[in-house]
Formats: sequence, C-alpha cells, structure tokens
Amino acid sequence: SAEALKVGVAAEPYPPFTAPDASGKWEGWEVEFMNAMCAEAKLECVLTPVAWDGIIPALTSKKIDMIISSMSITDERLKTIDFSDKYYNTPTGIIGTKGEDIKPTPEGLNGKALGVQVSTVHQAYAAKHFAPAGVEVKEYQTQDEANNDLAAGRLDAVQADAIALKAFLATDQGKECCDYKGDVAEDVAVIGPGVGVGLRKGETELKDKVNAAIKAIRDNGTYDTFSKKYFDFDIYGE
Amino acid sequence: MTDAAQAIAVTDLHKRFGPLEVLKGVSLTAKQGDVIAIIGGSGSGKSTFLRCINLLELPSAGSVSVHGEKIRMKSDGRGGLVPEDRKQVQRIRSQLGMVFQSFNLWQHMTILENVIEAPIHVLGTPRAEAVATAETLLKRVGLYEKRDAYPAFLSGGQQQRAAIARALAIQPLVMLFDEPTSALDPELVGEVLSVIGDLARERRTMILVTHEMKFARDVANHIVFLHNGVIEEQGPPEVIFGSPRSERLKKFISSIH
Amino acid sequence: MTDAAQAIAVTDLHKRFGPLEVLKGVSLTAKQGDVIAIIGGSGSGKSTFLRCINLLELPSAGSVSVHGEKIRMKSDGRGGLVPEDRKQVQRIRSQLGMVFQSFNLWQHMTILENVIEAPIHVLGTPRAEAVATAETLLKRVGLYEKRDAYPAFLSGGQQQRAAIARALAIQPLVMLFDEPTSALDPELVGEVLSVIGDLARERRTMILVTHEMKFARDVANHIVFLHNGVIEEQGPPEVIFGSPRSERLKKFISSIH
Amino acid sequence: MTDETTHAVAFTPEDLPTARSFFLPHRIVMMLVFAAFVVAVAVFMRWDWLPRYLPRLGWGILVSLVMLFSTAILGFLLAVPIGLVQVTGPWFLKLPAKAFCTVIRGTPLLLQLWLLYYGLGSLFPQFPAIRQSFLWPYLREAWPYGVAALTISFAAYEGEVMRGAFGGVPHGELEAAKAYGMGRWTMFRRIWLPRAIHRALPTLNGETVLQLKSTPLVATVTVVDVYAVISKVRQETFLTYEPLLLLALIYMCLTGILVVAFRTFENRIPTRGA
Amino acid sequence: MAADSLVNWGLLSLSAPGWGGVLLQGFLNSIQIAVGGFTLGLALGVGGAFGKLYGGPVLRDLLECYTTIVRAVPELVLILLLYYAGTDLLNQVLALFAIGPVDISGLMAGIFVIGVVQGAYSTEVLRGAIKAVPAGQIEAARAYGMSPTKVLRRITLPAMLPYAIPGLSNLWLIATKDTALLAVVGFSELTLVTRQAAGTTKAYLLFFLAAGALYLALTLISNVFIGMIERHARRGFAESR
Ligand SMILES: Nc1ncnc2c1ncn2[C@@H]1O[C@H](COP(=O)(O)OP(=O)(O)OP(=O)(O)O)[C@@H](O)[C@H]1O
Ligand SMILES: Nc1ncnc2c1ncn2[C@@H]1O[C@H](COP(=O)(O)OP(=O)(O)OP(=O)(O)O)[C@@H](O)[C@H]1O
Ligand SMILES: [Mg+2]
Ligand SMILES: [Mg+2]
Repeated sequence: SAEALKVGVAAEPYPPFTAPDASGKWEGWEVEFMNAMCAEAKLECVLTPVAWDGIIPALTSKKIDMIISSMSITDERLKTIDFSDKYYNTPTGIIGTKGEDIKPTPEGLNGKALGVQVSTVHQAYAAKHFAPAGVEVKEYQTQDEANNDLAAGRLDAVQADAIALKAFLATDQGKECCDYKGDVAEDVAVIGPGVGVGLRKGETELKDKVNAAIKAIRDNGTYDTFSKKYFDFDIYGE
Repeated sequence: MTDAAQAIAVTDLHKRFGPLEVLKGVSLTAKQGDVIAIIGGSGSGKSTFLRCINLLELPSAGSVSVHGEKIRMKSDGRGGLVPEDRKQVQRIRSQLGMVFQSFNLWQHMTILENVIEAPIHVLGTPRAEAVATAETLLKRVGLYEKRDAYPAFLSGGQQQRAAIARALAIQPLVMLFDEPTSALDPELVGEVLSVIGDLARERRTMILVTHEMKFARDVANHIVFLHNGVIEEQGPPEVIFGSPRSERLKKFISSIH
Repeated sequence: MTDAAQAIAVTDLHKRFGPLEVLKGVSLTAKQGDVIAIIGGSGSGKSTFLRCINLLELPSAGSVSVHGEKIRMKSDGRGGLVPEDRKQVQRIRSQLGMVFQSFNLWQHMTILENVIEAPIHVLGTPRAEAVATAETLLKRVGLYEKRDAYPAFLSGGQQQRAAIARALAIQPLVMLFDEPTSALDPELVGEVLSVIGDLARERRTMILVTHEMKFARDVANHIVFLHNGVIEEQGPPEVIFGSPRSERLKKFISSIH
Repeated sequence: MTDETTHAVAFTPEDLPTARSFFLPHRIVMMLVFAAFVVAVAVFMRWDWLPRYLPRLGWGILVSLVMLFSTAILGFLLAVPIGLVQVTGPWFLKLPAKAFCTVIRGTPLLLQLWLLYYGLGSLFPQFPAIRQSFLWPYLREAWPYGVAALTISFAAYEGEVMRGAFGGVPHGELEAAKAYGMGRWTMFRRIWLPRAIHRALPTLNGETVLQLKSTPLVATVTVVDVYAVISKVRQETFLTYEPLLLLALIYMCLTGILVVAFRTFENRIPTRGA
Repeated sequence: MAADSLVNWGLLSLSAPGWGGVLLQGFLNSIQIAVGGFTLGLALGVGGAFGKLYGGPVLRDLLECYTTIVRAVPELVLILLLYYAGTDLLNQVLALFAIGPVDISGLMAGIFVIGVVQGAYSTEVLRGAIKAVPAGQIEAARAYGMSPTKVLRRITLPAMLPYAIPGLSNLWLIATKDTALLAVVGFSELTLVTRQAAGTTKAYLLFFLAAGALYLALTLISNVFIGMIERHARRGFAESR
C-alpha cells in the first residue's frame, strides 16, 4: 500500500473549518471533509499542521502532499501549484464594530482600518479594491488574530470568508463587539471559483483520485451529512 | 577659624573595624609648610589614619579640622560617627590632595582629562583655565607629552606622577600621600620621589605615609612613628632616626636598614 | 640494538626556528646510570635540545637513538624532518620520563590519577597494579597523604614532586628534567632537589637542565656546557667547575656565583 | 549572559577580518568559488520580483533599524538603574531588579511579545477609560508593543551586563573621586557610569547585534519590518529560497555595518591589550 | 469577560475541556527539541572547534563562514531557511544515492534546525575553552607517549570542560528558548500550542503566563543542575573553595 499522505492545514485555528480542541485533536468541517474524501479515495491521510504563510512552499518542498486549508483557487496560486475541483465556495463578507457606519464598499470603508489574513484572496481583494481608496489594510498571520484585534478595537472591520466571520460573530466575543456589514462586490478574477485541495503540479494521478472522491461523496450524500452538522445552508455554493 | 596657619588638626582619633580597634586615640597637628612623614610597621594603622583625615574612613571617635574648620560629625547611633553636612565634607575634601598607593587614575580619561576633572566638576573652574593649569602641572611632573595618552599606556611611575598632578590641580591646602611608591618597580621609584621631593622643598604642606626611610629623613621636618594604633614616638628626623628612645622604634629602624 | 648500555645517543642535532638556528650540531651520549647536567646561558638552546630528544620539537637534522633504537625520521620536503612511524615515537616517548619546569600536571585529575594515567592508558598496565606502583612512588616523594588532592591545591614544590612521581611511574629508561626548580619559590627548591638527588644516588639515568650549579656539581657525573647552540665544553664536574678551559665557560661560571 | 557567550552567539568586532588576510591563495580560490555561487544564484534563481519590492524593502529596513536603535537606547537607559541597584541598592530595589532580570532572561522573547500584544493588548479596550484616553490611538497600533517587548528584553540582558560593569569598576577610582570632593551624583555621572560603560562596551556590541537578531520577531505582531516585507514576498511569489537568502544577506550586511560602527566607536577609547 | 477568563483555572486542567494536557505535551516537545538540538549542536561544536583550531586552512575558512553567518543572521531567518532548505537538500542528497525521499518529522526538522544554529555557537564556546587549556598539559601528555586521539580523549576534552561549562550552560538556556521560534513554522511546541489554546479560548493572559511559568521553571531547574555540574567540573580549580 502507498505511504500515508500528509495533508497540510494551517496551524492556526480557523473555526469552524479547522481548529484544535482542548485535547490537541483537530476538528471542524474541513477535517470531516478530509476524512470522508480520503476514505472514499482509499488514501491514507495524516493531518499535518503547517504555518499558513509557508504552506505552499511546504507543499512544493514535499513536506506535505496536499493542502486542505480553505485555500481558494486563484490564478496566482495556479502558477505554482495545482488544485482539485472546488469543494466549497462561500461569499466574502465584511464585519465591523457594532454601531459604526461601515459599508462593504471602498467608500464605506474610507479611512478605516481593515484587517485581512495574509496571502488569502481577501488580502488580494482588499489590496486591489480597498487600499487604493484610502483604507488602511492590516495583514495578519491568522484569521483569529484579525478577529481578535477587531474585538480589541485595533481594527474597524475585517474582511474574510463569510462563514468564518459568522462563526466568529456567534461567539461571545463576536456577539458583543461586532456585526455583519455585508458581502463585498464580486471579483472572480481575484476571489476565484472557490476552495480546492492544493496539490503539487504534475501529480495528475492523485488529482484525479481526489476529484473523483469529491464527486463521489457529494453524490452519495456523505458531504451533506457532515455539512449539516455545521451549516444550515449549502456550503458547496453554485 | 581660630588658627589659619594650622593646616590640619586631628584630635584623639579612634577607629574601630568591628571588634578590631585600629586607631586608639591619635592626635596630630600639621602647620602650614609642614612635611610630616608617618612611618610604622605593616598593619599599624598608617593608611587608616590618612584615610580618616579626608573621611574616606569614618572615624569612630575624635575630630578632624582642616584649616581651622572642624568637620562636624554626629553619632550614627551605633557607636560610630557620620558627617553632619555632606556638602562640608565635599568642600573640605576638595582642599586635600590625596595620592594613592595604586594611583587610581580614571582609566576612561586621558591624563589631561584626569587632571582637569576635579577642578572643572568640583571647583567649577572654567575649562580653559583648568587646562592651562593642568598643562603647567603636567610639564612640572614631566608628563606634558603624554597628556593625551590613556593611563593604561603609561608606566607605573608615569601614572603616579600623573596622579600627583591630578592632586595638585585642585590647589590643595594639604597633600596626602599613602605609600606613593610602594606599587612601583624599584627603577621607577626614583622619578616619583624626586617630584615629591621638589614639592617638599617648596614647603608645600604634606602628610606622607612611606616606607622609604632615607627619603622620609631627607624631606620631612617631622616624623611620626605609629605602632599598634598609637603614636609611639614623634619628632624631627634627626632625633627619630638618630636617637630613637622607644625600643620598638629602635627595632623598627634596624629592621628597615 | 647494538649497544644496549647506551641509553641515549644524539648525533649532530640541528634545530632551526625559521631563520634562527638554535642548535648547530649537538652530539651527546648517555650511558646507563649516567647523570648528565646541561648548563648554559639563557637562550643557549638547553630546553630545545631536551625537547628534541623526545621529539616534542622536531629536529631539523641529526638523529636520536634511545636504548640503541634509532628514531626513524624522513624529510618533510621543506628542509625539516618528520617521524616515519608515529607509533615508534609514542613508544619511545613512553620510555622517557619528562619533568617540566612548570610541572604541567593535569589539573582535572587528582595527584594519584595523574600518576596512574600514563601507565594505564599508554602502557596498558592493569589499574590495580598501576595504583600500587603509584602509591609507592608517592610515598617516596612524600606525597602519599596528598594523593586525592587536585594539583591546584598543592604548593609548587609538592606539584613538582608529584610530576616527578608521574614521570617515574612509566618506569622510564631515562629521566629528562628541564629546569625542574626554576618556577619554584626559593624555600621550595630544596625539597625537589633532594628528591632528584636521591634518584641520582640510585644511579638512575638522567639528563637535567638546571641553573643550580652547586646541585649539578653534586649529583651529575658529566656536565655539558651549551653555548650558542653548540657544546662549548663538557666533562666531569670537577673539571668543568674546577678548571674550565673556555673563556665563555669561565665567564658563565663566575657570573653564576 | 557572560561576555564570552555573547561573543559566541553574536558576530562582534573581534571577528572582523583584516584586509590583508583576504589575499591568501586559498582564500582567493574560495572567493572565486563563492563568486561563482553568487552568479549561479543570481542567474538560476528567480529575482524578477525584486524591483517591485525594492521601495518596500527599503522601508522595512528602516523600520527594523528604528526598532533596533529605539529599543537599544531605551533598554540601555533602563539597564543602567537596573544594574546599579543590584550593585549598591537596598534590598527592596535589589530584589525586584534581580527578579526582573531572571524572569525576562528565563522566558522566550516571542512569548513575552505575544503576552504583551495579545494578552495585555486585548485587555486594554475593555476599560473605557483607556479607550477614551489620548493613548488609545497608539495602543491600537502594534509597534508600541514591539518596542516595549524589545526594550524590556534588552534592559534585562543589558542590566545584567551593567551589574557586572558597575561592580567591576575598581574601587580605588571611585575613592579617588570621593577624595577630590565629588558628590555622589557627580561621581556617578563623571566616573562610575562612563567607566562602567567603557568596560561594558565590548559586551554591549554583542548584545546590540543580538538585539538586531531579535527585531524580526516584531513581524509576528503585524509590525512591517524587513522580515515582514520578505514574508510578504514569500507569500505573494510562493518562492521558498530567494527571499530568505536575500533576507539573510540583508541581516548580514546590517550586522556588518553595526559591528564596524561599534569598532570605530570603541577604538576612540583604547584599552591596553585589546 | 476578561475578568473571568483571567481566573478560569479550569482551562488549565489536564483533561479534555482544559488545555493543560496539550500545553504539557507542547512543553515536552520543546524539551525534546532543546535536548536534541543542544546535543547535535554540541557534536557539531566539538568538530567545529577542533576543525577551527587544528584543521587545514580551507576547512578553517569554511567553518569561519559557518559561524559568521549563523552569528550574524537572526535565528528566526535561519530557522526558516534551514527548515525548508535543510530538509530539501537532505532529500536531494539522498536522491543522489538513489534512496527515496525520507519522511522528516517535524521533531527531527526542529532538532536539525536548532542543532545547526547551536553548532555554530558551541564551536565558538568550545574553541575558546580549548584555547584556555594550558599548552603544557597537552605537551605533557604527548611526552608520555599518548597518541593524538588519546590526548584528546583523556586530556584536552576533560581539561577544557571547566572553561566551556559556563558558555555551554548559557547555550542550553538559549536552546530552550529558541524552540519557541519553531512556532513560526507550525511546529507544535509550547509557544504554538499556547497560542492555539489562547486563540480558541480567548484567555490570552492566562495561557501566556502559564507558558511563561513553564519556561521559567525549566530555566530555574536547569540553573540548579548547571550549578552542580559546574561545581563538579571546577573541582580541580583552586578558586572554587
Ligand atoms: N576596611 C577594613 N575592614 C576591616 N579591617 C581593616 C579595614 N581596613 C584596614 N583594616 C585593618 O586595619 C589594620 C590597619 O590597616 P592599615 O591599612 O591602616 O595599615 P597600614 O599601617 O597602612 O599597613 P601597610 O603598611 O601594610 O599599608 C590592619 O590590621 C587591617 O587589616
Ligand atoms: N617555538 C619556538 N619558536 C621560535 N623560537 C624559539 C622557540 N622555542 C625556542 N625558541 C628560541 O630558541 C632559543 C633557545 O631557546 P631555549 O628555550 O632552548 O633556551 P634555553 O637555553 O632553555 O634558555 P632558558 O635558560 O631561558 O630556558 C631562544 O632564542 C628562543 O627564543
Ligand atoms: Mg597602608
Ligand atoms: Mg629553557
């Protein structure tokens, strides 16, 4: 049998997709997705936490074999690595301090401090649309830190994946400080068609297996079964 | 200021280090122009006595007056004395030029800087004036060429001469020397003694602790023999060296030669 | 092994340090039981000669035989010599007991450990046997009580005696001493010399470099006077000290007394 | 940390090569090999991103240097009293100073930084008084936390060095100052402190290089120094080695400049046998 | 909210709802890396020091480059470089010998990275220590016929220990603290798990203080042992009593 594949996830908590629990075990929607997909593809997968900002080099230097870490498929990334088909897609949104007048538009954010996670599509989006319009874009290593700084008043708003943001708003901390300001305008060129499994270039055999497995778990209902535990809507998107 | 001509007057000085009483009541008066040499065996309390004069050691009892001004002391409540007025002590110290056995030049300053330091920062002399005085003094001790060197690069004899210039720079009423040559190699002793000899011939008031008996005899007009914390005998050098009375002094003098 | 009674034979030894030729052809033979003292002024090459015998310095030319076995050397291609066979050198060194001016006891070992180190780790003597020998030797030099002390806690004289015991422990054919007392305070010299004197009286083969002329005269049966890298004069002590021929030796002897 | 250890972990002026030593034959060969390596790196690796990032890199270097100098100076100003009270202070000053040094030197700087930024920093906004105060605009930023953490760390390490330096000033030199009538403050200002700094200078060198080596940690709390700029390059270009190699080179140059500057400064007061 | 999270000691409990167990596991990882890295560094340092002192000119210069680079570049940068390049290189070298890529665990990579950094530091510490051994001690050993390796083993190494131990103990303390830097490559040592725990529970102060206490305890305990080792090593030194 083949050796175990190392699946890289960002070492920083990204609830509800990936986060360690108090016993050090990783949990979340994406962990379940990984388990289901690997089981379907008859792959032996080991979850391997890697620093987010080094996750692509880790893949190319063979420290890991796959990335399942809410990584959006973008043209920029496709120059370096390969992606499977998307396995989820959610809108990009903005949350901000309660009561403050913030809109998810360049004008509505003018003069405000907006937090994003580094090397995400959100960062690319903010750099392209907001930074030139006089928004102070601050970059964080992890989504968690950005959220935290929003709650701590160091930021006025945070842009990220709508689901991750809503998960944050559901926490005590999020409830208290912030509310959802709306989705940002579409820009597929930057935000891409959704989130896929990151793979090394040229490993088509693995890619085919993964694609087939994603399709299979969606067809046989497994995908929906574990998704229901986390979300009350269809995360696969259209 | 009862007697200005009286440069230093020490009365019944006692000094105790814990259980050890090092000075057991020493009195000494130095008139202006006096050159007093203090001799005695090792551990007899010579250095301690000298250091008590400028309060580097605090006496346990007794009093010190410099130029007729008595240093005011009060009891520290534990059987010792502490100065009443720190400012007074500092002022009086700045009238006493002390030269140490181990030179104690400030290593982070050049020779010139060493010499002008106290005039500028203690006496408040303007810098230009202090430098002018310092250069004269350094010429006098034969170190003018070395004025920009750091102490570590000088021989022991040169360092001690620089230390003498430094002490002279505050234009002290009295110079105090604590064995100024005993840290020097024999060849270097001469150059330092000759500088001190010159000062003595000018009748500058000096108190010197020394082991160089021949030198003491030549330059001092008064010799004090300290033994076991008391003045065992004192007098002019001819008497002390020529016809000592006490057994101990006789023994001491014969052991030196 | 042509002549086993010939403990050491040095033939036409030359030693150059860069441009400086320190030894300019020195030959010397020591028969078993000989006690040879090498004397000479400072810088005359005495230490260098001794160190060439056990190849702590590599000679530039010439040969050394120990107990009739010649140390094989080959040219190093730069005008010097290097040993052909390192094993042979190590074996021969273990037959020569060297005592250094500065003792060079191993500081991280006790006195006993110092003495048993070479027997165990060079000669392969079983530990128990080495300890037994060492204790005898330490008793002999009067250090048995100190066997578990570290060298730093001993006086210089005690350290040198321990060093002698260490050298004796390998049961050397020849003992080499390089000014064994010159790093000692005068009061401590006697105790070391008396130990060496005992060895000489047992007619143990020894070559010693020394500045103690009286001692050399008493214990040696042959004196070598080295000057400027050559043997200026040699012979029995009575002749060398009693009726020296060369001017230089005369001058040297008179300067010593 | 003793002087030797500082030397062992930081490149210091003693390590500077002399100009003449470069012209040994084997060195020339090695330098040629090295040059070939540099050429290979330049030619075969990707550097097309470099021009785009140059302005930001320059800015990042500036931020790193400002971080270094501000924290080293502030830290040193703290280190002086910390060192001093440990030598002469009463127990109620000595003890906290000692504890401060032990705790700071006993825990990783990264942890201290995060404790300040995420821990303390997330407490502040919960007090409306702080939130409304004039300090808030600064407390919102990341750099004050970076500066604070680096300053505290430098103060602790350097405090230990200054303790040794104050204690090591020969007693006689202080006595001489007293004997010429200097007051306590004059003596401290003119003799004790400069002499202690003079003694500590070689160690201070090493400690400053160590401080430079610590500055990239502030990038982990969103301060955009040169390390953060390079991180960004890495994330945007997905290159592994090129940006890191450049970063290493930048730090080597900074260290080199720092060390040369220190040597020049140190040579102004010569010490015997140095 | 902050007030109760500050005092919510339950979060530190060792079993599941508490994060104490994870923290301790991370601490254990840190210690393992520190021990491994320090040991590897020591081995490199012994080789490096002897190479620098007795090696040929080329070896000496190469070692000089090694120590210079490591001492001039921040650990954080070195750790990143070595973490990627080191394991990459290793695999490429192995590929040359037709051995497939080995699986380098985070632990091994961490030890390797800390070890290489520590190696340069140890080289300098040990070189200084070896130079401090009086030449006469080594000469005496040679004079009694010891072979070079025996001189090294029996005399040079033990004799230099007293000089090396203060420096080495500082390096050990540096090693324990440098493990925190591995957090930036996602290795779950104490600092990273602390951050994860703090991020999840929002009890930042509590967890960072707890981790600080663990590091400090390690330092203080180490100091006790170092003191004992040092006293033993300096037993032959007069000034120790
Ligand atoms: N700070 C001190 N604490 C305790 N005892 C001291 C102190 N200073 C001096 N003593 C003791 O006081 C005695 C006299 O010392 P002092 O230095 O005055 O002697 P001295 O006559 O100058 O001797 P020497 O010729 O050796 O310099 C000695 O027994 C010395 O040990
Ligand atoms: N390793 C060396 N390198 C260069 N020159 C040396 C070396 N060892 C000794 N010399 C020189 O060789 C000469 C002889 O030295 P040696 O030590 O043999 O003299 P010595 O007769 O033992 O003198 P002393 O009585 O002072 O010990 C001296 O001029 C010395 O400077
Ligand atoms: Mg005295
Ligand atoms: Mg000699």
